[in-house]
Amino acid sequence: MSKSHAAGAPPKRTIDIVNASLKRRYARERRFRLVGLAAVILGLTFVGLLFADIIAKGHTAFVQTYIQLPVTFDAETLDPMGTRDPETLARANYQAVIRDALRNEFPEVTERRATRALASIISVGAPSHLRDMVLKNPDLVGTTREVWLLADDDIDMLMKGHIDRNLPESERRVKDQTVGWVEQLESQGRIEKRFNTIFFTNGTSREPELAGIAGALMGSFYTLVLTLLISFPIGVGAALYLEEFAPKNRWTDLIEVNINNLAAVPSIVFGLLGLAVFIALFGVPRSTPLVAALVLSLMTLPTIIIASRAALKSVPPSIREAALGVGASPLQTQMHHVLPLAMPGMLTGTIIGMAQALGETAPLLMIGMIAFIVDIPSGFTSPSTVLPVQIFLWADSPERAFVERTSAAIMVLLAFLILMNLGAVLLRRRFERRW
Amino acid sequence: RDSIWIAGSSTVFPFSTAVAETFGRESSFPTPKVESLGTGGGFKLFCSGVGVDKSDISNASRAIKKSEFEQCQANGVTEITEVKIGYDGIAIANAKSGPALDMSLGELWLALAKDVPNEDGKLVANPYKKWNEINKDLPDVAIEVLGPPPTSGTRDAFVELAMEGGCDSFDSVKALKDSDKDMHKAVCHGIREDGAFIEAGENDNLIVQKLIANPNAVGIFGFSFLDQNTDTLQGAKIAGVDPTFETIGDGSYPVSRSIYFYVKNAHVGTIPGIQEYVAEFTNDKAWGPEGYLADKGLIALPDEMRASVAEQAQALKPMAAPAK
Amino acid sequence: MHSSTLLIIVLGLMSLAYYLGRKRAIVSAGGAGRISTLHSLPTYYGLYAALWAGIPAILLMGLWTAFQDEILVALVKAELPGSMLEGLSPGAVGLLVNDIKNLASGAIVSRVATPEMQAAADRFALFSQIAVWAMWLGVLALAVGGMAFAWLRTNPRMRARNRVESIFMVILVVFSSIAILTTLGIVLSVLFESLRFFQEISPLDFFFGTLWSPQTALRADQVGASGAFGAVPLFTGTLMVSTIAMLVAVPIGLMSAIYLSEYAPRRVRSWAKPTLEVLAGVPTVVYGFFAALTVAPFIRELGMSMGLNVASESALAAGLVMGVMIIPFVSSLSEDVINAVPQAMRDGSYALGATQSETIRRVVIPAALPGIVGGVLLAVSRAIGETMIVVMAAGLAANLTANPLDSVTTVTVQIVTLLTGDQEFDSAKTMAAFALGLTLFVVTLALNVIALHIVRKYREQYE
Amino acid sequence: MSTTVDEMSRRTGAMSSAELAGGRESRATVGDVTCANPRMVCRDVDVFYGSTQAIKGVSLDIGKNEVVSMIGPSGCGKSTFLRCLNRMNDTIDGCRVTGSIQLDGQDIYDKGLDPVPLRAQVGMVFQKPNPFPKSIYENVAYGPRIHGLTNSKAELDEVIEGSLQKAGLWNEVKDRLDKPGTGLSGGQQQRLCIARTIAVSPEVILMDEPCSALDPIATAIIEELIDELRANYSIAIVTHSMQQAARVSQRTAYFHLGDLIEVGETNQIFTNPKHRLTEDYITGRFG
Amino acid sequence: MSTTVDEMSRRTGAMSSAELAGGRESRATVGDVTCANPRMVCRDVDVFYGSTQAIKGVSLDIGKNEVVSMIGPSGCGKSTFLRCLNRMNDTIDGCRVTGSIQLDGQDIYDKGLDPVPLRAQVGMVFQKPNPFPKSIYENVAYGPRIHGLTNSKAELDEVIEGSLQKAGLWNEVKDRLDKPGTGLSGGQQQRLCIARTIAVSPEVILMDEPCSALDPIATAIIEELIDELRANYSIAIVTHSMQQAARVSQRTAYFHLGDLIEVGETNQIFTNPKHRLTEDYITGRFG
Ligand SMILES: Nc1ncnc2c1ncn2[C@@H]1O[C@H](COP(=O)(O)OP(=O)(O)OP(=O)(O)O)[C@@H](O)[C@H]1O
Ligand SMILES: Nc1ncnc2c1ncn2[C@@H]1O[C@H](COP(=O)(O)OP(=O)(O)OP(=O)(O)O)[C@@H](O)[C@H]1O
Ligand SMILES: [Mg+2]
Ligand SMILES: [Mg+2]
Ligand SMILES: O=P([O-])([O-])[O-]
Repeated sequence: MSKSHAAGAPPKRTIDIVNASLKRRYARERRFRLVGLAAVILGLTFVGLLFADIIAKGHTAFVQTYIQLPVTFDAETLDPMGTRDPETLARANYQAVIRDALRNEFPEVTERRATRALASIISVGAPSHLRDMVLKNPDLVGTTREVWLLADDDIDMLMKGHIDRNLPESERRVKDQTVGWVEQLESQGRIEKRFNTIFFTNGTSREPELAGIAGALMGSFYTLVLTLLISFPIGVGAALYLEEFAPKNRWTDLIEVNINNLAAVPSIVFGLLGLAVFIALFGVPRSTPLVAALVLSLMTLPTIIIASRAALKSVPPSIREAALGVGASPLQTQMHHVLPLAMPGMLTGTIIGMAQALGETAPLLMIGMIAFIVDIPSGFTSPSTVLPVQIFLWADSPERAFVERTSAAIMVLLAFLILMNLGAVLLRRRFERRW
Repeated sequence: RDSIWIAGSSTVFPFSTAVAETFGRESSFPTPKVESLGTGGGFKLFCSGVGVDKSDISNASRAIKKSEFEQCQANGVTEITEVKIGYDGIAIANAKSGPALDMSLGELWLALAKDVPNEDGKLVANPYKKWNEINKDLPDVAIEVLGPPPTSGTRDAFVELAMEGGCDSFDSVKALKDSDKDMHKAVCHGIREDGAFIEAGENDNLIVQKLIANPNAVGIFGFSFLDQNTDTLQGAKIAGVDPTFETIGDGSYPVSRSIYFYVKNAHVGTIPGIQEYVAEFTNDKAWGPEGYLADKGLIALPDEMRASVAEQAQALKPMAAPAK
Repeated sequence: MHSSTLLIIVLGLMSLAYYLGRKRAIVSAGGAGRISTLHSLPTYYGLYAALWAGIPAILLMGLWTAFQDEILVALVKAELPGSMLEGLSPGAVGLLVNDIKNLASGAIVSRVATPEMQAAADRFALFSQIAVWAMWLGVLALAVGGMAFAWLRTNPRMRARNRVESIFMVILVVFSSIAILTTLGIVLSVLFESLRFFQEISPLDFFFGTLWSPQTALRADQVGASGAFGAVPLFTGTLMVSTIAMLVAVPIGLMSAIYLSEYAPRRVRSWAKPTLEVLAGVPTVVYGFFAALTVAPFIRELGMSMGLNVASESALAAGLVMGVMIIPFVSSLSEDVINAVPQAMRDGSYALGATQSETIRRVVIPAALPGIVGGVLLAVSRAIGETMIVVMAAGLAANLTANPLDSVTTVTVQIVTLLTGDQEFDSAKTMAAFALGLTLFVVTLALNVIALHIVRKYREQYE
Repeated sequence: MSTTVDEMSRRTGAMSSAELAGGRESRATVGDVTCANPRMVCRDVDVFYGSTQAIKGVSLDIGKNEVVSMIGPSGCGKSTFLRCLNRMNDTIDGCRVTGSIQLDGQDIYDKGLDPVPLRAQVGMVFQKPNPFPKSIYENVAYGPRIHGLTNSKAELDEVIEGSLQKAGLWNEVKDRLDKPGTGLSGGQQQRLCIARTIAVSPEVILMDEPCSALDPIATAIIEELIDELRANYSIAIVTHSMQQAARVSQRTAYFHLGDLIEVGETNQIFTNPKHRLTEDYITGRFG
Repeated sequence: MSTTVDEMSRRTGAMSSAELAGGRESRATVGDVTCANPRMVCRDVDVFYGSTQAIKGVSLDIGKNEVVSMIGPSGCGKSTFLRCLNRMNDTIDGCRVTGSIQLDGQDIYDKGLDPVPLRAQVGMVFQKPNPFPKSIYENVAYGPRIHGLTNSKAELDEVIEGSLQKAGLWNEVKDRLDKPGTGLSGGQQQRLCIARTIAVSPEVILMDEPCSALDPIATAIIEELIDELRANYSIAIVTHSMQQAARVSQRTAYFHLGDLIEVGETNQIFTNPKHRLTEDYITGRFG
């Protein structure tokens, strides 16, 4: 054991070699770190950009233009019999009441075309608003009240500047005459933008000013609750079985490859499967959160399983041995030690899988969710649509006012996503530890 | 199921939903459910039989085909009422900041066809790179047209109305019609694949936005989108005719198609409200030239035609088998 | 009497069974002081009882709800006067029944109710009432019966833990087989149509053809039907777009994961990671608009200014944005597994004088490899399966090109457009979608097999 | 001193290569592998890691109320053999055990046998301390909890205090029972693992170098514990300290390259080894 | 025997509680902490884990060509102190080091100093063997590779063979260099970690119980290695075996509850300890 180094040459000190190369290594270290930082910043920038873009486009949808008019609830028109019978009141012609109110406000408008144009500055949803007022308080009949009425979407766009008043009339959807009326109302303080509650309480509508996100939101809510309830336990359970209990052989290899492969199946194919199996074979009702959740669960399962298996793999075997060594059963070992340690990864898979399920439209195409459904769903089996589908449909609508509503709906979806993830993220942080 | 189920064309979807919404609001019936599946998908569902789990009404941006009708018959959907509801213009437009276009259908065809006749009438691969190579009056910009993909009904309609109309203005091509029918069709319908025509998906708003971003590009899409974006877009004149409600309605603007819906008569009387829905749709308040559908971009049928279609529709008169 | 109420009651009974089972076990052992004489923990006796109370009852409930309607309808139909059903197709009968149901539930009906209808509706209402009662009785009886059974079987020598665990194992096996069933379902739902497609179009043309033009091939009078179903451009397009996406997502995702888990302060990490995860949940329509209206024009401008000929729709734009979308698949999943590498591994490396980046590259990443590969595979899968972004930003033209500035289309885009566009019965065009789906399935399967072997080979298992 | 070591190692080196050259077939054990009152009976146990054989036809009894110590050069298969005795080798991929191992007459590798109660009965202290990433309290409480050994919190507390005390750790950790067990020093972790094992009062205890990270005083405490446990239980201990083997065990088994070379009364082994290899190893102790 | 242990433990118990009661302030070390030719100089080193202090004002030199051994009861802070010397404590969350530690006159906790060359110079063998989940070859090759110590594969092979041979592992693993290092026995892993450390020829080597899992023969090889390394380098070794400390080290430091109680010539410490605590501990060795 005399000489440990190469023949002859005096042994070179390690530290000299190290110092000689240190600068290079540090340069690499710095580069590596910088690249990492850049990657994070880049990723966050993308998030920021998307958010900024969406918020810039969509924030105006949270206000809505209203027009104040003195409305005479004419007893003659609304309740000619004077019975105040709710049935009669409900069927009365509130359109006429609004028409009269406008006529009183703009007596100079008499020509037929102009009258029609004038009437169209108020939303077609306004009459039902008046009807609701009257039904709630029949004493209104016969009185005159100042009422804020919902403006038409074109007026709304005009007020928000999405329709440019300075353009030549021919290039503008809102004609000079209407602009004149709006300006007159503006000067009287009879037109203003108020918080858009309708957006949050209504189902969808073909009229942008009446269109709300509530139906899609509830649809998404029901769908995702079910998806989570189905896919999380199944995903984690399957991962647990395959990774920890199943004998390791060709058969389980096949299953593993299979699951990885399922992740690569285009989502629309899951729609096909859902149509063929759930709807045609099992008779699950079409266009419902139930069938959507079944399809989306199948779609998210691979994500959850793959993430969960990776998480299980990363738990050191010595921890399993420790538990088994004191006489814990394999299942107890998993439940008490391995699962909690693998939970962060499983939750990550769930977060990402659910995020994907929340944003997905393609498979829903096949199972009747790309639909116009006005009513707000009341359960897992009532027809409904979901947020991404609503966004998809609004984005494809010609009306200008749907542009901002599309972005606002995206904001709602993102808020939903963030809320949904918040719980999981907090939970995940509790489970995270190094060993 | 206590509500009507409508499914089909995405083109008819905006109109159908507007009627459905009004119907739901103003009648005692629940608001119908309207699905956007595309014309073919709508028929597939519609013709798969009679029953609660089959749609009641099918929207279509073209007339039902013979094969589809036969499929319907085979599956027991024997009585179908066809309701033609109006026209959907196909706009050819570009950004206001770009050059104004005015061309004939023939020139449009020359710009988009795969093969065009050269001076001596022989077919060659489309050599035109710029509009003004076709006609000096056209602008000096590269041909770049954003249009619907082959899978869309709009594309079908465009090909049949614009391209076929255009190609027949060339005698050499027209002559083919008699000599080699297949050849004629192939020549007329073939759209160039060298990048000048870009298949841009079914989202018309996206095309509108892309046009605004790229003033040299020309887009092909539904008229209602042009109507909503008159501040930024200009429609190309076809043979001097601007696309407007009037010109499309009276047929002087050539690129427009009829749109329809089809009622499954067997469901009438078992699903509540179908008749009432048809009545609501075929009411002047809805589909008339001043009706609320006009606001949504529907181009109404001429008055007499409307009256007769409305009568037949409300009587639920079954249609005869289509010719093709 | 909603069935969710019943479900809640059953759940309540399960907790009761748990409580009783546990207590019974303790009592049978001879009191709280002697539970060590029990075979298993009292908890397991409780769980055993709860499972006996719950599982049969819930199974019955599921079956009942699945078949109740069918049986009731059969009963009602049987009593309808024959004249009403005469000559009606099954679908029409269904409609009639639907009307009767509407009548029974008081919803709007389509016509004036005939006395027969009214009678049938009354009968239906009565039967449903009875059925609901019967179900309640049956389910509750089964729950209580199960509870009693478990109660009777509870004795100190009963191997409660083993039984409960085997039930759980059965459940786990069932869960795992769902993935297999899904695969089976998918293969079956695309196989037959694909076979029919291949009867019409030669597989040779499909797999080796370089021209994809399904629409024109459809027409009977099509000139060159051969070659119009060449899937090669679709696969190269898929390959190109996914590759670009992965070139964006893997470096950014992996480096973010590394930075967040190894370098970043804990606080930064705790909010940056969930923030990145939002990227996975943004609807693809939004990305599509972003790609088409922001990125694509930008690339075009850039390309033009460099004298390149850039299509306004390019694989590059779609790929870049898609890459952004799948960043969290790589970043979050990798971050978790990197975080799980034991500190002792890092210490071993540091103590030899390795810099942090050397430690990460040579020790941490290899040890975390299976998880990272899992994340990357998921990301690839997502990239292959994505449609909306490609439709909106890369166009739909099936160009066979290696130039990322050209427009391309992908397999999934074609599947979606073929299936949702103006489809026709039994045309090769519609069936092509299925063939594409099947082919994609097989191709990705092969890729996954390779990936599995690579992971096996390079896996470094720490203790 | 260093010359002695030099000689020693040269000798050992030569020996091992001779052994290697001599092939790896199993050989008869010198001494009596049986004992009067056996609890565990192993016969012809082979263990393979993949294709390499780590244990070759080992037969050995572990008697009631006795401590058997296993000695032998590093890598000779002591841990492997020990892990067979409560089927901990099941968790190692590619590890295969043949032969018969019985606990109280029952084959523990029997298909129908449930390893869970077996492991509760045959406790194990691993060579590398592996505390759970939980609090110190939870580490020790885990076993009693899952086996339902205690009926109340107070009783559990008592068991935990008792176990920690027996392991000689109580004084050091009594103020920090809620701190993670992974934040202890090496020796403390080792004692924590001992406490964790004895908390479930197994009847056979397998200890793989339980004192390797302990100072003499702590070692003495553990040795005393072993002595105390012997009154009721059986213990198998792997150790590299022959002094320790001599102090705590009644019988000693000497392993070499997977073979059990010699078994016998501890006294006899250390004073009068019969096999040349044993003798070489024992005498090496003074090197 | 058992009575002696009994007495011993009672005495120690009493002692520790007295110490505990006496508060945890630092105390002056008995003996000369300096040495003639110091390579590392520590002065008033405090180490805190969160709010608890694990090392209290320890001053100690480690000289050129000397082996310093550190002894003391489990949990007294030996590992903690050792880890300070090459800043391995940096990796522990909440661990804080104050005071000054110099290597060749350079403060290693200096802001500007970077730990990478420091650690290349001051190598460490951990208490718990932590081989990388790589092949045996790669485990040893790791250090030379990252530092670029060798210029060719052949040279690297030579270094690896040399290191494994010095650690006494070569014979056992030469046929399975491509097998994972985690598949080795406990003692083999420990020797692998030693080989890994010496493969980079650090000038100061910190060894935390390097022989805890080794049989006497392997221990002798390592001790010989230490002796050989001393010719050129400085070594600090933590050990629980006082015999070992006596055999390999020139100076010995005795730690107790975070204090450095006494430092001195190894001979003097073991034959004539000056502090009562040291004496108690040393004599405990015979308990
Ligand atoms: N990561 C940590 N967090 C908190 N406390 C710790 C940590 N590591 C060690 N300690 C505590 O610091 C004290 C000194 O620990 P150290 O590991 O230095 O002891 P040691 O002398 O090496 O003991 P042993 O001989 O058992 O290895 C102990 O009380 C220990 O519990
Ligand atoms: N998981 C494993 N995979 C492959 N070989 C292994 C594994 N564990 C141990 N071995 C090998 O089996 C042989 C016996 O190992 P074992 O751990 O039983 O030795 P040991 O006697 O406990 O040694 P030590 O005293 O060093 O702990 C060794 O050659 C070792 O390298
Ligand atoms: Mg061992
Ligand atoms: Mg230590
Ligand atoms: O949806 P389409 O109108 O294009 O068939």
